[in-house]
Amino acid sequence: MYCNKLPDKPDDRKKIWDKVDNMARANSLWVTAYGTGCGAIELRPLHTSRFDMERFGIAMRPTPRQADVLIISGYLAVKTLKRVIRVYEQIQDPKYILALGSCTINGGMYYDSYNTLNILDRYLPVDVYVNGCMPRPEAIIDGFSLLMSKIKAGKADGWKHYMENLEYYRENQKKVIHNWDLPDYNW
Amino acid sequence: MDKNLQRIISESSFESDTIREDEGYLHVRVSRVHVLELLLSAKQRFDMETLQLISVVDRIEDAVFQLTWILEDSGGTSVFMISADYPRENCTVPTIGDIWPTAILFERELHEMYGIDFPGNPRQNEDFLLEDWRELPPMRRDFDTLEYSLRTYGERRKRTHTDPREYIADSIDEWDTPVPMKDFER
Amino acid sequence: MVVALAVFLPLLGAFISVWLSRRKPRLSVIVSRLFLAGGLHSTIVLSIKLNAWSFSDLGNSIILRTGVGAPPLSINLEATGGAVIAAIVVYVAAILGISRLTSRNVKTLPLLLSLVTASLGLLFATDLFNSFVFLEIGSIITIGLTAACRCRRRWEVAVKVALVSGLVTILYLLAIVVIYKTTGELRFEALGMLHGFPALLVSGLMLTVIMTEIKAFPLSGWGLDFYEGASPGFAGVYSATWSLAVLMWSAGILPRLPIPNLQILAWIGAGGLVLGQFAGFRATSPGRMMGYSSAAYASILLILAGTTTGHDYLQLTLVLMIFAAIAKFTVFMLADPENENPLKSAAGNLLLLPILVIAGIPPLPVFWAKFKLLSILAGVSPLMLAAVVLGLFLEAVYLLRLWSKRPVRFLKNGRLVPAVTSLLMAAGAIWLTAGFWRSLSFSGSLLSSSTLRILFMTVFGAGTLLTLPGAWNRIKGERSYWFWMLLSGISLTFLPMAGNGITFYILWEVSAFAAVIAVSRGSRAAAGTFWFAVFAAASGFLLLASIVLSRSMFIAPGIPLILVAIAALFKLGQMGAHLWSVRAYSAAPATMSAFMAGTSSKAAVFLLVVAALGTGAVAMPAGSVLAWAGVLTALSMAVMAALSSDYKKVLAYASVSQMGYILIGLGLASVMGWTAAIYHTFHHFLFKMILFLGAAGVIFRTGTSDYNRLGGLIRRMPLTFTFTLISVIAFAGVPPLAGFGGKWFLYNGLIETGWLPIALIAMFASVVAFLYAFRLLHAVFLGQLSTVNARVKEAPLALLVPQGILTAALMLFSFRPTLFLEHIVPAIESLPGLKGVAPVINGTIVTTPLGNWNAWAVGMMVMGLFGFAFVFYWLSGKRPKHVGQLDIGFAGELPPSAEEVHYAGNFFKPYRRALAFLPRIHAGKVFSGITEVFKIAGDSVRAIFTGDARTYLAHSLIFLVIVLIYLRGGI
Amino acid sequence: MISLVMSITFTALAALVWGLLLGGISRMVTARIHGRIGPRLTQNFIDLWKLFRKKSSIHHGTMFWLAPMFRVAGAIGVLVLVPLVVGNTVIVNMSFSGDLLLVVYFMFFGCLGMALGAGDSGHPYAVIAVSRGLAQMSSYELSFSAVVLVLAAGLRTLSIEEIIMAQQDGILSWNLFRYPFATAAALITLLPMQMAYPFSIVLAPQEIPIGPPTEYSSRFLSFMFSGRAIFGVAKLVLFVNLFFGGASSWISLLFKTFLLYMFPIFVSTVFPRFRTEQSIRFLWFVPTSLAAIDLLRVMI
Repeated sequence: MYCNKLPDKPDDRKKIWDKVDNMARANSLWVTAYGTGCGAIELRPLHTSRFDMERFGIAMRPTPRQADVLIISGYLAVKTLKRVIRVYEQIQDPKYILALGSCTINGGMYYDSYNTLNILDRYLPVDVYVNGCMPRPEAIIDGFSLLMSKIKAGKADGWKHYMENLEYYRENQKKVIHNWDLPDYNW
Repeated sequence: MDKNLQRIISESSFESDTIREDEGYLHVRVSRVHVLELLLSAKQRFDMETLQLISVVDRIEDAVFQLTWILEDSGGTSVFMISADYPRENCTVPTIGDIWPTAILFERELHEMYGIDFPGNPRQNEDFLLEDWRELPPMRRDFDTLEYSLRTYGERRKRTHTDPREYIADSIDEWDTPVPMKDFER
Repeated sequence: MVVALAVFLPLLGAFISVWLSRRKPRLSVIVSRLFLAGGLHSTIVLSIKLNAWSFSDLGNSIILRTGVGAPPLSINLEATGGAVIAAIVVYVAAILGISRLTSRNVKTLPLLLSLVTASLGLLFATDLFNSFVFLEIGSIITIGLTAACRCRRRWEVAVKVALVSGLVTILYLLAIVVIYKTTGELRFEALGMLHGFPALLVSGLMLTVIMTEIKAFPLSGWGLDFYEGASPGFAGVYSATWSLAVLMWSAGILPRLPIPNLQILAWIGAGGLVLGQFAGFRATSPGRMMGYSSAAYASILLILAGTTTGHDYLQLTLVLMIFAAIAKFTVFMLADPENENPLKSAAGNLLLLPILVIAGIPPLPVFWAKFKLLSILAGVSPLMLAAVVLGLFLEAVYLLRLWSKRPVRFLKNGRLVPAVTSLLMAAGAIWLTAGFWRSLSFSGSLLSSSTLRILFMTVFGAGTLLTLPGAWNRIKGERSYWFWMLLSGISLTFLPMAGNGITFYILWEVSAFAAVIAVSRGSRAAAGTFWFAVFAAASGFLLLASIVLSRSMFIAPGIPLILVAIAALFKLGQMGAHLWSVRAYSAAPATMSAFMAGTSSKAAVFLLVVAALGTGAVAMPAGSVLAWAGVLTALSMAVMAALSSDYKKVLAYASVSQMGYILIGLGLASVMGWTAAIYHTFHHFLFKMILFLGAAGVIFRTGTSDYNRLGGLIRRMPLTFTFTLISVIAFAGVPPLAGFGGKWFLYNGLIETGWLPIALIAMFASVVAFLYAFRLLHAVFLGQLSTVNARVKEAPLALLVPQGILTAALMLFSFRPTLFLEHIVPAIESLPGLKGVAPVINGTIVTTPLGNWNAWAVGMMVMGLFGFAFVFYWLSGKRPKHVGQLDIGFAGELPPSAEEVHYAGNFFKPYRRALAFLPRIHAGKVFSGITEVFKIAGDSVRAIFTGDARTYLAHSLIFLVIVLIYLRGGI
Repeated sequence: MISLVMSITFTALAALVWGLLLGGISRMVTARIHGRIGPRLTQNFIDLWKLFRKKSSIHHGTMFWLAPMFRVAGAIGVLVLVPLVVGNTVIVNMSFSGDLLLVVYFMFFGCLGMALGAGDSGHPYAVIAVSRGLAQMSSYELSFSAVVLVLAAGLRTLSIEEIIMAQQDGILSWNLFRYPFATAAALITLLPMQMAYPFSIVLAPQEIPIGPPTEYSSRFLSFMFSGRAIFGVAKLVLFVNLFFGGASSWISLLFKTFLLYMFPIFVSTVFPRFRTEQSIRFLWFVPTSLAAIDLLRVMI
């Protein structure tokens, strides 16, 4: 029924293609936006003719299989964390996470709530934080440009990191998600 | 206030002190033994068709939960609210799911959030919002959410600089691999 | 002396058993059996002495005088050959029936024995008064035996019989008086000597008497009540002894009646046949059905008496009557109103043989008589022919209903009866077939081109052989059907060799009814069988009518051609007739439906080809009608297939719709069109067989054919999937596989002829084919594998190997269609009367005036490109990682369950919505409407049978008056 | 043989490049119509390369595997069955080995493979999209077959070369002017063929995430992209050959296909999406009745 083994580890051998590949990846970021909370509303303007994000080659993809970037926005409850994990693991490597908004990053104004995560990167590797409550579209675009430059520099390898310390992440995840009914590997 | 609401109390066989009354609005407090009887008569004789809400106030000082049933008649012209106190400790309240099926849902929520037990409610043990919650019900006032939050979800490292520019500057330095938080926790 | 023994032994036995049955009942039964055996022996001796078995000279006879002086003062008997054979049947029936009859009380034994004597006396009687004596004895005994029971119903019946036979006695005595007064004779010949008024009076009286006695239609009311009311055992014995005797006796009288033109008898018979069978259409109890069918036989006797003479007459009456009697006897011995589902019990199929005999299905004995009768009638008057054919068809319909619906029980100690009678009927069948053998011909001269003959024989033979192995693994509830499938297949295989109409017809009917039986043995058969049988019978009778109508050649132009075309369309299950095909295909055992859809449906194509060639109809405007019928079928059935969600139903609709293209091709009447038709026939055989065999495998493993409960089987049955995929791509007409060729030739032909609207609709239909093609693949093999089927195994080899063979052939002809075409095209070119130019075959390239097609090059190109893409992918990076079937991007959720995620039911919902503006026309409704009309007609006729004895008397009297008035030529 | 392989390779590559360029152009044009700046011209190349070089990918089963190959093979097949440039004897590919009917039916090859892959992915949305797509395809094929019949019966030929040859004398001899209604019908059917907007019910991201390729990732998806690009070009070339007098030179081929390609873009940027049954009915009646006019003219 479900997949039952890890995808083989990415090889870190340098290739001549890497520069080209990173350029390409940086210039065509396909986003699947996981708008759990208030943040999602700030993504819509990016399509509009005012902040036209397609000029950076950023496009929305409705299915995780074809996406590169996962945007986690708004406060992240335990319940939603489960779904976010599955979506993230269904994205194919290389993949990046862009955490949008204070609540996502450190619980924000819900820091003392009984079901909002305070420290996202215990559970998922975040490549770029966009702070603010809520960040304006400009801020998001800024975050994207940051992500792009990271990719170009070949330093946006949170996915690799996630794969390497998977046990650590799983442990944290299972600590907060009591009824862990996900398959062990969602790839 | 209209006849209908007036008659509800006047014809009821037990005493009840009116908290507030207004045009088409009546809020009474009764002792909890009479609640069911009053609700029934309100539904059957005075056509209080809709149950709008069951609300709870955790009056921890008096060690009671104050439950309030908010009813409305079919015309939507008059609202009738009944309040009653129940002891907090393993508090049980009779279910009214068979009178207003809506109540089944409300009571599920109250059961999850306050731990109030509604014997006879078929679905009260299903998850309402939380999935598999194991602690004290989170909405009770004796549940310390901050303590729980810090205990369970940890605390984000406080910023070291107060000057935004510097902070952003060195946060930008942290490009390379996001180190797992275990290295930061102290 | 032998005659005396034959007649009077039973009587003696009767006296003895009267004396015995008081003291030693069991002994009395044995003794009387012995006496009957003695009688039987002496009749057989007699028959050998007369050598009656050749059926050729039934005239010669042995005379026996008894007592003193000449008749009528003494009894004297004449054993003619026919009478002796009938007598043998009487004895056999008596011996077989005795146990069932006397099981309740032995006291009826003497009555039975003396009934036998009476029957033989009547059979051998030579003069009117003797026969009067025997008639009296017979009817009294009948009354007695009917009433030999304490229940009230039987008493009522007995009273009716008594009243009617009383009336008969009076009329008969009147007639005798008149005859004796005028001629001083009472021998049968005396009838010939009458003139003027006495002749008129006598013939009127005798006609009434006879028609009442033999229960011919208007006067058959009491017979119906009798057969329904009397105990099955006695009714059986009665029909095989007494009523047989009466029939033969009347057969002796009727031609001698002093009526100016005897044809009036035939007309009375024909009218009675149609009306009576209409009345029978609604009958429900087996007894009553038998009553109606005996009325039918009485009418047939009248028709014979009116139209035939001399030797034909004797032969036909003998064959019809004795075999009908045996069959009816068997039915009564089997039929029994306590049991539920006949198709589940062996008795149900034991019942089938006698019913087929009565209905006159070849090569069973009665058929030969009926065929001869019909071919005589075709000479007399087409109207009468039509009436008779219609009557026979109606009879067949309610008899088949009796088989498929009526409760039947397999009696304890009753195994002997059906066995013996079946043997008798089989023997008769062989005997007569041998007799008629020289009229059959297997020269294959119906279809001139040997190539096409070989092609069709290949299709039929290969189809039979390839489906046969699959017939051995049956799902629960199916009973063994391989024998019937084999029989049907063999007769199909010889179909192209048939040299004349009658041979063709026999093979056709045998295969059809063998198929009916095979279908009836499926697990869900009850739904499909009846309609299948009815349509088979209908097309059979149409074919028969057209054959007898066009005596010289196979099919004459005009009416016969139209009849044959309708028959073929029924057989194909065209739009309208798809009622039976779809029901039967989905009800039959899976392998059987493969055989029917893939193989035996091509018989109709063959019939059309032969008929069109034989009549030069290819040049007629009939072609465009055919083409329109075909194209409408193709479209509507394709849509039905796309919208229905049962594996076998879809395949059934699909094959009907594919038949549509063949019709268009034939209708084109050009070389191109016929090339398309033949090409498509062959390839449709290939891929439809693959599909249905695949379906058989899936159903055999999963036990269901419902789309919603299948899915994801590619993981479990990869081979079946591969074969199915290939054949689906083929019949969807996607190059480079073979299906495209048929469409290509078809459109070329259509554009060449200029039938653009038909071409347009055909193209549309061929695209709609994609809908059900993909839906089939997806719902069964792709999508989510449901947890129920998670453990199913690959289909059994018996199904896989034939699929493999067929697929190999399909691939071969896909890439090298010229291998096939270079034989077919010249053959078609050589056929007479086809217009248009033929496609030119040059190497691997086929060229028409409009375009060209190089299947080999295209196939190679596709293979090359595909291989390139595959290799490129393989080399260009890491292998992808296989994930589980539920690992789908489901908005972060876990899919609830495989069944809920598998989308198969109500698949083309938007299409359904878009079609909503069309009116819903339902073939089932149409046909049930027609049935309703029949039933109403039947009711209006049945109204005269009130079940009150007085009305029956009134019938006889009114009939007498009318006959007299008619004979007198007006008041 | 070698030369054939080379010319096919060249054609396929050229078509890929041209198709991707056209895609880029269309995205830019759309953006400009929206008042945006839009992506770069080379955006599609970048996307393709990124997809092709993604590090991991998943598959659901055999048919899922083979579907992209079906797509590519089908697209290139259609392309090479169509004559490209009139009188060019170097790049004739396979255009000698089949006529218009073959091409029309061969177009289904890729679609069928695609559909099978989608079905094997086991994703309900993918299959819903396929059922929509097939329903729509069957309905626009009705009018397209009418158009094919008009050409075949009008010019008494089915071979594409002869159809082109029949349009060589003067612009007025183009089928565009000879059979204007049929051409109009064909242009309408071009919209659903190119999944342009009023008919884009198959890849409807808002209702069914991206349709059939929902489950396809990385390299599989790159194959599908290239297949789609090539297939688009092939269709354009076919239309140019059928109605716009073919192409006398490479330049005119590029020019005509470019112009023809603009038509779906302009339509799709200003229209909302049909519901499926609306689209089916529209395609049944409107273009078919247009084509029927010319069909009658041809028959009489």
